[in-house]
Amino acid sequence: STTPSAPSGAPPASGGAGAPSAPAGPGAADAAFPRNETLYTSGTQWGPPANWNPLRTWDSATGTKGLVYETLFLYDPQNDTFTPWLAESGDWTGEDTYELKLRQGVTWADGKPFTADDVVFTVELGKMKTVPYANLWGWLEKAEAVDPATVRFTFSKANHQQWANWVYNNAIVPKHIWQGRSEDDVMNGVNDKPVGTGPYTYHSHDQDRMAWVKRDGWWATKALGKDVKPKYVVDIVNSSNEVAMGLLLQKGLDLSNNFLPGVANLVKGNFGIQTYFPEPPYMLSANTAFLVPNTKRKPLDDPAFRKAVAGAIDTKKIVEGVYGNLVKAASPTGLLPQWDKYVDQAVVSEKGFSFDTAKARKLLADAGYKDRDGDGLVENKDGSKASLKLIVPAGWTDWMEASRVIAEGAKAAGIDITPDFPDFNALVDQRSSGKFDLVLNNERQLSNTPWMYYDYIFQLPVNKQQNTVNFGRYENKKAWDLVQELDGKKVDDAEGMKKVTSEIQKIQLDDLPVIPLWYNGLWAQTSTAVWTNWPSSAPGTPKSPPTMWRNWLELGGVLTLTEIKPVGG
Amino acid sequence: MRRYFGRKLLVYGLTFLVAVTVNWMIPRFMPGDPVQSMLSRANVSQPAAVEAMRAHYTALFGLDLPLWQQYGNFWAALFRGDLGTSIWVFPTPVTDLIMRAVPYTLALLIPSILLSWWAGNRFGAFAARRKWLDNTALPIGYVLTATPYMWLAILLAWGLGVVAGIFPVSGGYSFSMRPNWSWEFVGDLALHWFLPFASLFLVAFGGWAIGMRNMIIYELEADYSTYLASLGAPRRLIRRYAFRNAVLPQITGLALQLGVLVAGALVTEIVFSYPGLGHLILKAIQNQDFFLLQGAFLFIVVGVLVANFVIDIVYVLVDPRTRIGMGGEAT
Amino acid sequence: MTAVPARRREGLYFAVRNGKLLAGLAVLVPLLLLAAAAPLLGGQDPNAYVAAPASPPSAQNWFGTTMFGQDVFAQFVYGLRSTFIVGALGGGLAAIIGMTIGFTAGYRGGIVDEVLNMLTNIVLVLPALAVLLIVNAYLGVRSVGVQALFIGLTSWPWAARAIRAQTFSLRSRDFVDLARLSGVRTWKIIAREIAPNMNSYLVMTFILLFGGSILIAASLDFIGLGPSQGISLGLMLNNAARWSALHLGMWWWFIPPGAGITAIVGALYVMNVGLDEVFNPRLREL
Amino acid sequence: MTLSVRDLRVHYRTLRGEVKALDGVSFDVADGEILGLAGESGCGKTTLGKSLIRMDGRMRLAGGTAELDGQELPIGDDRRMNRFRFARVSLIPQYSMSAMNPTRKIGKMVGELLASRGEKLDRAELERRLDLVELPRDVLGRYPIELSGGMKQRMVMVISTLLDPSLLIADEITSALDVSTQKAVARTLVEFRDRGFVRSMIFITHDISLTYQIADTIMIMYAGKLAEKAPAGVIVSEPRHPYTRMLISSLPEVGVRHAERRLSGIPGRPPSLLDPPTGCRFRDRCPLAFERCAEEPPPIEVAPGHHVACWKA
Amino acid sequence: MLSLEGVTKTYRVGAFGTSTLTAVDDVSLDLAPGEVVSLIGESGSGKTTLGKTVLGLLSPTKGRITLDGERARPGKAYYRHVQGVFQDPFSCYNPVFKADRVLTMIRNEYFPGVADSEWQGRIETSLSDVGLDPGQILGRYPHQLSGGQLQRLLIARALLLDLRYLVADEITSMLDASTRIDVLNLLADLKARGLGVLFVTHDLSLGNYISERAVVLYRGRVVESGSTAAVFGNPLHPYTIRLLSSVPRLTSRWGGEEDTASAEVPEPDDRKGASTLVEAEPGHLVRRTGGDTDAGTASLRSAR
Ligand SMILES: Nc1ncnc2c1ncn2[C@@H]1O[C@H](COP(=O)(O)OP(=O)(O)OP(=O)(O)O)[C@@H](O)[C@H]1O
Ligand SMILES: Nc1ncnc2c1ncn2[C@@H]1O[C@H](COP(=O)(O)OP(=O)(O)OP(=O)(O)O)[C@@H](O)[C@H]1O
Ligand SMILES: [Mg+2]
Ligand SMILES: [Mg+2]
Repeated sequence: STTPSAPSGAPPASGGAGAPSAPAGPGAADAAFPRNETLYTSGTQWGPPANWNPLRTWDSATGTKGLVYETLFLYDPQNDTFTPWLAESGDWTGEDTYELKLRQGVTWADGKPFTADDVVFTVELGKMKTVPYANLWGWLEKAEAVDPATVRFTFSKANHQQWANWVYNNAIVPKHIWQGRSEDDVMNGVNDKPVGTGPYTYHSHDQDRMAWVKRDGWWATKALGKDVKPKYVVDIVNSSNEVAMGLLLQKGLDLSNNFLPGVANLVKGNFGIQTYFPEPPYMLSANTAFLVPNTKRKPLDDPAFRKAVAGAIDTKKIVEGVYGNLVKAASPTGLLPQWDKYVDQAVVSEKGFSFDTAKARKLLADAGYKDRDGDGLVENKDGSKASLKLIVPAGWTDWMEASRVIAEGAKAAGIDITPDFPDFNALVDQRSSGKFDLVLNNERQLSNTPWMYYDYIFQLPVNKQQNTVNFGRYENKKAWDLVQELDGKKVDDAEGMKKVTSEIQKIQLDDLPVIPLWYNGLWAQTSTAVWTNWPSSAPGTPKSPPTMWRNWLELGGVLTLTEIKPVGG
Repeated sequence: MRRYFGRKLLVYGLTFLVAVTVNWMIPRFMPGDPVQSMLSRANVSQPAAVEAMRAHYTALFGLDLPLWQQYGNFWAALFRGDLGTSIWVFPTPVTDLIMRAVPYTLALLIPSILLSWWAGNRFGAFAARRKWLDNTALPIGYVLTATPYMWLAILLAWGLGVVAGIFPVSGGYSFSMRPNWSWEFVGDLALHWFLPFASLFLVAFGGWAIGMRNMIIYELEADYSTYLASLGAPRRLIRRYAFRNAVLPQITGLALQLGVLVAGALVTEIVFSYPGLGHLILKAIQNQDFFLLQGAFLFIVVGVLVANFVIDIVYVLVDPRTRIGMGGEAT
Repeated sequence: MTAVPARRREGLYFAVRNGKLLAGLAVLVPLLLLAAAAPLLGGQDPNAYVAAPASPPSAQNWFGTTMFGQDVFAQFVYGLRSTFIVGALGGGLAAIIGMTIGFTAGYRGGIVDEVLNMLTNIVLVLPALAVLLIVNAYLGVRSVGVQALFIGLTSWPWAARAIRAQTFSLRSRDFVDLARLSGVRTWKIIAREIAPNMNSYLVMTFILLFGGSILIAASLDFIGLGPSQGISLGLMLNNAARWSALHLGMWWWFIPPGAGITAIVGALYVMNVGLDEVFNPRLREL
Repeated sequence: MTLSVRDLRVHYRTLRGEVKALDGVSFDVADGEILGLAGESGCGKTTLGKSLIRMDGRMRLAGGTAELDGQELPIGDDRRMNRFRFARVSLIPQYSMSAMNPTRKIGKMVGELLASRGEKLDRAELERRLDLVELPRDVLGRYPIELSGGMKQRMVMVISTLLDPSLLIADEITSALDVSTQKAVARTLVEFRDRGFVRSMIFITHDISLTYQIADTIMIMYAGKLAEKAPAGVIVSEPRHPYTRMLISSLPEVGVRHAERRLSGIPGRPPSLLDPPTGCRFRDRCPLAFERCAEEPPPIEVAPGHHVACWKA
Repeated sequence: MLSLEGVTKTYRVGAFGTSTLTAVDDVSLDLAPGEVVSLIGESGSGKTTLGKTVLGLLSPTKGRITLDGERARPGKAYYRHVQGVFQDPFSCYNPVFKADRVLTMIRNEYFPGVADSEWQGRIETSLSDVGLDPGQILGRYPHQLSGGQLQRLLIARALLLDLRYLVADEITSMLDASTRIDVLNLLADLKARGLGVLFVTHDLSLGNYISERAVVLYRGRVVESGSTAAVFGNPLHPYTIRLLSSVPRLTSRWGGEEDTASAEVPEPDDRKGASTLVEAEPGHLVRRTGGDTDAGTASLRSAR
């Protein structure tokens, strides 16, 4: 038969063929995905799809959160607006209470209605210590379903910024399916029959691909008039960027979210490949790459020295040489362009740094760093050698190249930096235990609030192991207090926020606990062979992020799927 | 005979022991904590949450036990066929991942080994026949064996794949396909299989051809060949005998080359992103998934050992000299 | 009656007339010179960004440039260097281990032989590259030297076997007994009586180990387990593949390194056959 | 006349020039005759044997002819010679131990060898011959490695004579054997001749005493040339060539004791065949040498069937 | 006096050392100075094994070897007095080096202090003792010398030491008839100088030529021993008889079948305790197996 069988929430039983491992889809007829109904993407999934557990945001199959499970809000970083999604609205009804109105008529893929119980259940999962948002319960007192469409949250401390982040970042899971699961199951379960509220459901997977199929009756079609266009989304597991490039050129890939150096040539050439901007930087910015100095080590404990380092780095050379202009040099604050409004330009122009070898030399000399042994490199103030290692994970070639540029610039300014490429494990070890001099890092992504970055830079206390924040072990109580103050600012209080950020930026630029280098791109290259109307900077095109990256669907990635159009369709 | 196999088994057993132990030891004595790097990938913002997860996963992977106990558990699990859980593809069991990759690797290895062995030997024997053939075929053989597997693979991928567009250059089957037993799908599989196969085949082919050519020259100089020639036997018969005898050392050669061929398959798979073990190993390395790396490595070791053992048996079966020597009937 | 002094002279006679040997040298020597002259030809740093990225071969950049604007020719000559170094160190180490074990096992025989044989067999059936992968993957320091060390430690078994067999047959020659009757000590007998008789064989073993090490090193580099500093031919291939040189049509990036490896290893193999013909009267062509 | 060799010259090509291993040798072998070929090492015995059946790659026929049963043997032409091998001229090699394909059962090998020559295997005859050399019949179903050295040698003898050749060449087939086995082998050869498995035979050895036991005629060679050829008894009892004489007198016989009779060898060494001296090649070592010896002495028949190449003979 | 007392040597054989082979079985033998004892036997009878055991190149599985009543310990001291020369002169020289290296080796190990000129003198003496012209020998490669010269050089090498016993293992079998006799004569001359020689051979006529006593070895065991005259003139053991009758001689041709009957040799496997060496005549020992009575011997004797 040629009629595609109705997709169901449950993965179909494997069709006895026993061919390369993947459970075969329903019916023999759809041996191949019809090209014009399928969206091929890549650049998200770094390993074979192994779980569909939305709590495992870092390694669940792409789209588990976003295509299957949905969040309460979407956040649009370009315009700094929250789009109600599963929620219809959310308001602070008091100093410490927040009330959420849920959308009506939303059903889970198995037909059960979505209710306030599901939201409460999901939030309460955080009471399990190993659930990533367990810390929420450090300042949340209780979550209760006032009625099936209303949830009320009572906080012990109103961290507005964090909460705003939470509501668009976490997927709601169905209580009727998840309740009774053990902590181990919740955290480590495969959840191989994901039942969500989103537009897609599981179709099939293999080692090198994840296929989703559109499901009927997605609430947004009726409620918002939005409809995802591709019937199938096949997300190709990255084996290498090279494969992605090959597929893209052969029109086998519609959206590549891989970092494809050299893509500038393809955009300029006649290959039918676009990026968001038709000219440098080609990509939207997604995160900031920082050079993190270990502020507990000599001579990096000296802000003057750190400033000299900052001034010695030829960021432009990295941007052009290593990245072929696919990225942008970062501003001295490191805040992404989307957060420009939180940057106090006055502070920046007064205290900011820029690439200037001579100035770096002068800074060093002024601070008392001299070259005593005549090797062209300065020593510590006590005369001992100041040879610093910059660690970058082995195999991360672009960073390896970048670190060479950094070292080169530093040498020119008289600072002895050698790049070193330990394995990732070893690097993580050194980084978290503070046994390093300099390290490159870009782990914080774009979000609704610059608080995210400041939390990353200034968080206290400094522990024995610094796992995800403040790798440089920078201790400044005042700054951390300011960061916490920022957390308490209302999301819509832009002025209030800016006042705090301006204070923070002063400290930041005086002390340089981290040195922002460049903004990594939101790698996206699109092909118009099958799907058109991709988001771009051109007028009249959608402005949602053209990405399938994990945690980006709720930043508007899912909207992109509703905007694209089949060629000729 | 019993003693012979007893001794072989002892060697294999010891090798296995050594391999397992090395395999178990290295990740545990190397810098870095796999759980920690797994969590650093998880990118969880709150240090407190990270700590909890860390304790949880350390216990989950059994890394909190004393070393001797971990070693014991490792062996016990091994005998249950349990190679642990992958970190990279959490929570898939390592055995699952390997079993999924193995068919692809075998589909490359078995035909390329057997065919290259067969064709290389034939060709080598054929080349040794005439001077001009020898002089043209030999250099080709040498260039082929000297070619790094991945380079030949890259050249083929570039020439036949990217430029000519005849063959796909990556993956096991098209992304538009879904596995089933239709001609279309099988054809697609074959199309993806061909280039990696060809590059493995060609490199190995050159080696066998040269080995055979050198071997057969020795055999043609052997006393029995001279005797036959003196009795006026036609070249054909002499060559046939020489070929048969020259093939025997090539069987042992096969055992010796097995490791190299497997290695060749690994890098070839990487070039073509062919979803076999090599690809898996590369990913395991890139993602610091040492449970997977261990599993894949053990699997290869066991595979090579088993293949070696099979070759040993085959050799005994085909060469009367070993068989009789072992029986002790004659000295 | 085989006589070596005459053989030596004959050896030379045949050596200078042996096409294979000469052809091998004709390929190898220029490459060796290139490698030696790397700093002259390739500038100080092969990884420096010197020109427009991704440009095809030109008068300035004979082999074109990489994606990042590094000179491929400079990388090539420096890569040759590390390739030769890995070959020499890895092959040399393997030869030393192989010789030590082979000589000892072959000469001493008995239980020593049994044990060494067992060891040899164990290392032999271990798939070397897989072991190297494992070890290398966890190795903190990655340099040409460490790489060569591990290659040397795993690739000696066949050499040990071959040398053992040769030693075994030489040991039963009467001149060894005669040396013992002269009160010469064991290691001296091995070094002064047995080894000189295997000179050509040892040279050939070394050549093969040399070539083998280069290939193994290239594979490791290609997987990304190569030296983390500097450049090697395998690393160039790795970079080229990684940065889609294939799809971008940057053939000048991936052809030279592979061709370099093939040329070196091929030349070594061909030389080996040439040497075999020189030293083995049965193979000499008139 | 079975074999008639005239002025045979065979050279080896070497780097330093041509080694004139056979430099004009003429002799005849009659029907039913066993010709013993003896002489010092390097005098060209093996070369002679090889040149009559199969020259190796380095040998070059520099001149001379060989006739077998009145028919010219194309000894310089490897292709054409093939027809004669085995059927007309056959060989028992010195390397009997390794002469059979180690990986083929003997019977099968024999069958294939015969088939390749277009002959049919007469199994009954083969078995009769195996009985004669006291080999069990089941050797045909065995691999060579399963046979002892003596058995292999006998097997090769049977194979080589299977087509009843006119001429059999046996080169040093007994030198590795101890006396009792040597005797058995030598006797078998005579038996083969007596039974007509071979018509005539050239038996090459450096052991004159052994040759004397089975040969009808003995030919002594020296440095690539014939020194003396005569019936066995004559060579031993009345040698005419000084070389033969000295050679025979240097043999310690059983019963001769040093204390009683001190034997002496021939001083000096044979000349190099690369660039042999003109004239009599034994001149330098010969106690009887005189001016004439500077000229090459032609072999002359001093008595019926007794040829000597010496001016003093 | 160099004595062997019940020397036994067992090899492990079979492809994987599965079985053992007794190459030399309970051999006792005395060698006095100035005496040549020939050790006669067919191929594989254990002659070389015995010779090497005496030289300490193999260690006996059982039994012992004494030199002047003291247990022989292979090493410099022992080799100063006991030396060997082997069958294949070409393989005794390392083909890579000049032939006179065998002499240099002696100097390095035994006489490191001796001055050059004195050493030169010693070499010349010992070379002339073996009838070699130093000018023709020194500085040459082995392949440039004849087999006879090489064998003599080896003997000269041994003479550089304080040599008292020499094991000569088939030293003439690779030589031409004419050279062979010269080497034999040399051995005989050395005997006259008080050297004890163990002359290993499979050629009975050679043993007969130079030795006082003969020992016949069969499959590792002594089957007959005694003065040369007695063993060759009046062989008692069937094996000796067969050997003698198989020797090709220039004086007589082999007859018809008459001697094959005597070729029946007791199977070696019957190593019954009853098999012992008995003294048939004074100083003439012969091995008798259990069933081999006097009558048997008599019949054998009459068969001759
Ligand atoms: N392949 C060869 N190349 C060069 N010279 C050779 C070759 N074979 C033999 N000769 C030379 O030819 C001459 C005759 O050799 P041949 O083997 O016929 O002697 P032979 O009488 O059989 O000696 P032997 O008793 O040692 O077997 C010798 O001087 C020998 O050195
Ligand atoms: N290294 C060894 N390993 C095993 N068996 C051996 C070894 N050496 C000799 N033999 C066996 O021991 C027996 C005696 O050998 P040996 O060499 O002493 O005999 P031989 O009398 O010297 O013979 P030949 O006259 O051939 O030199 C033979 O059967 C031989 O095969
Ligand atoms: Mg010969
Ligand atoms: Mg011997």
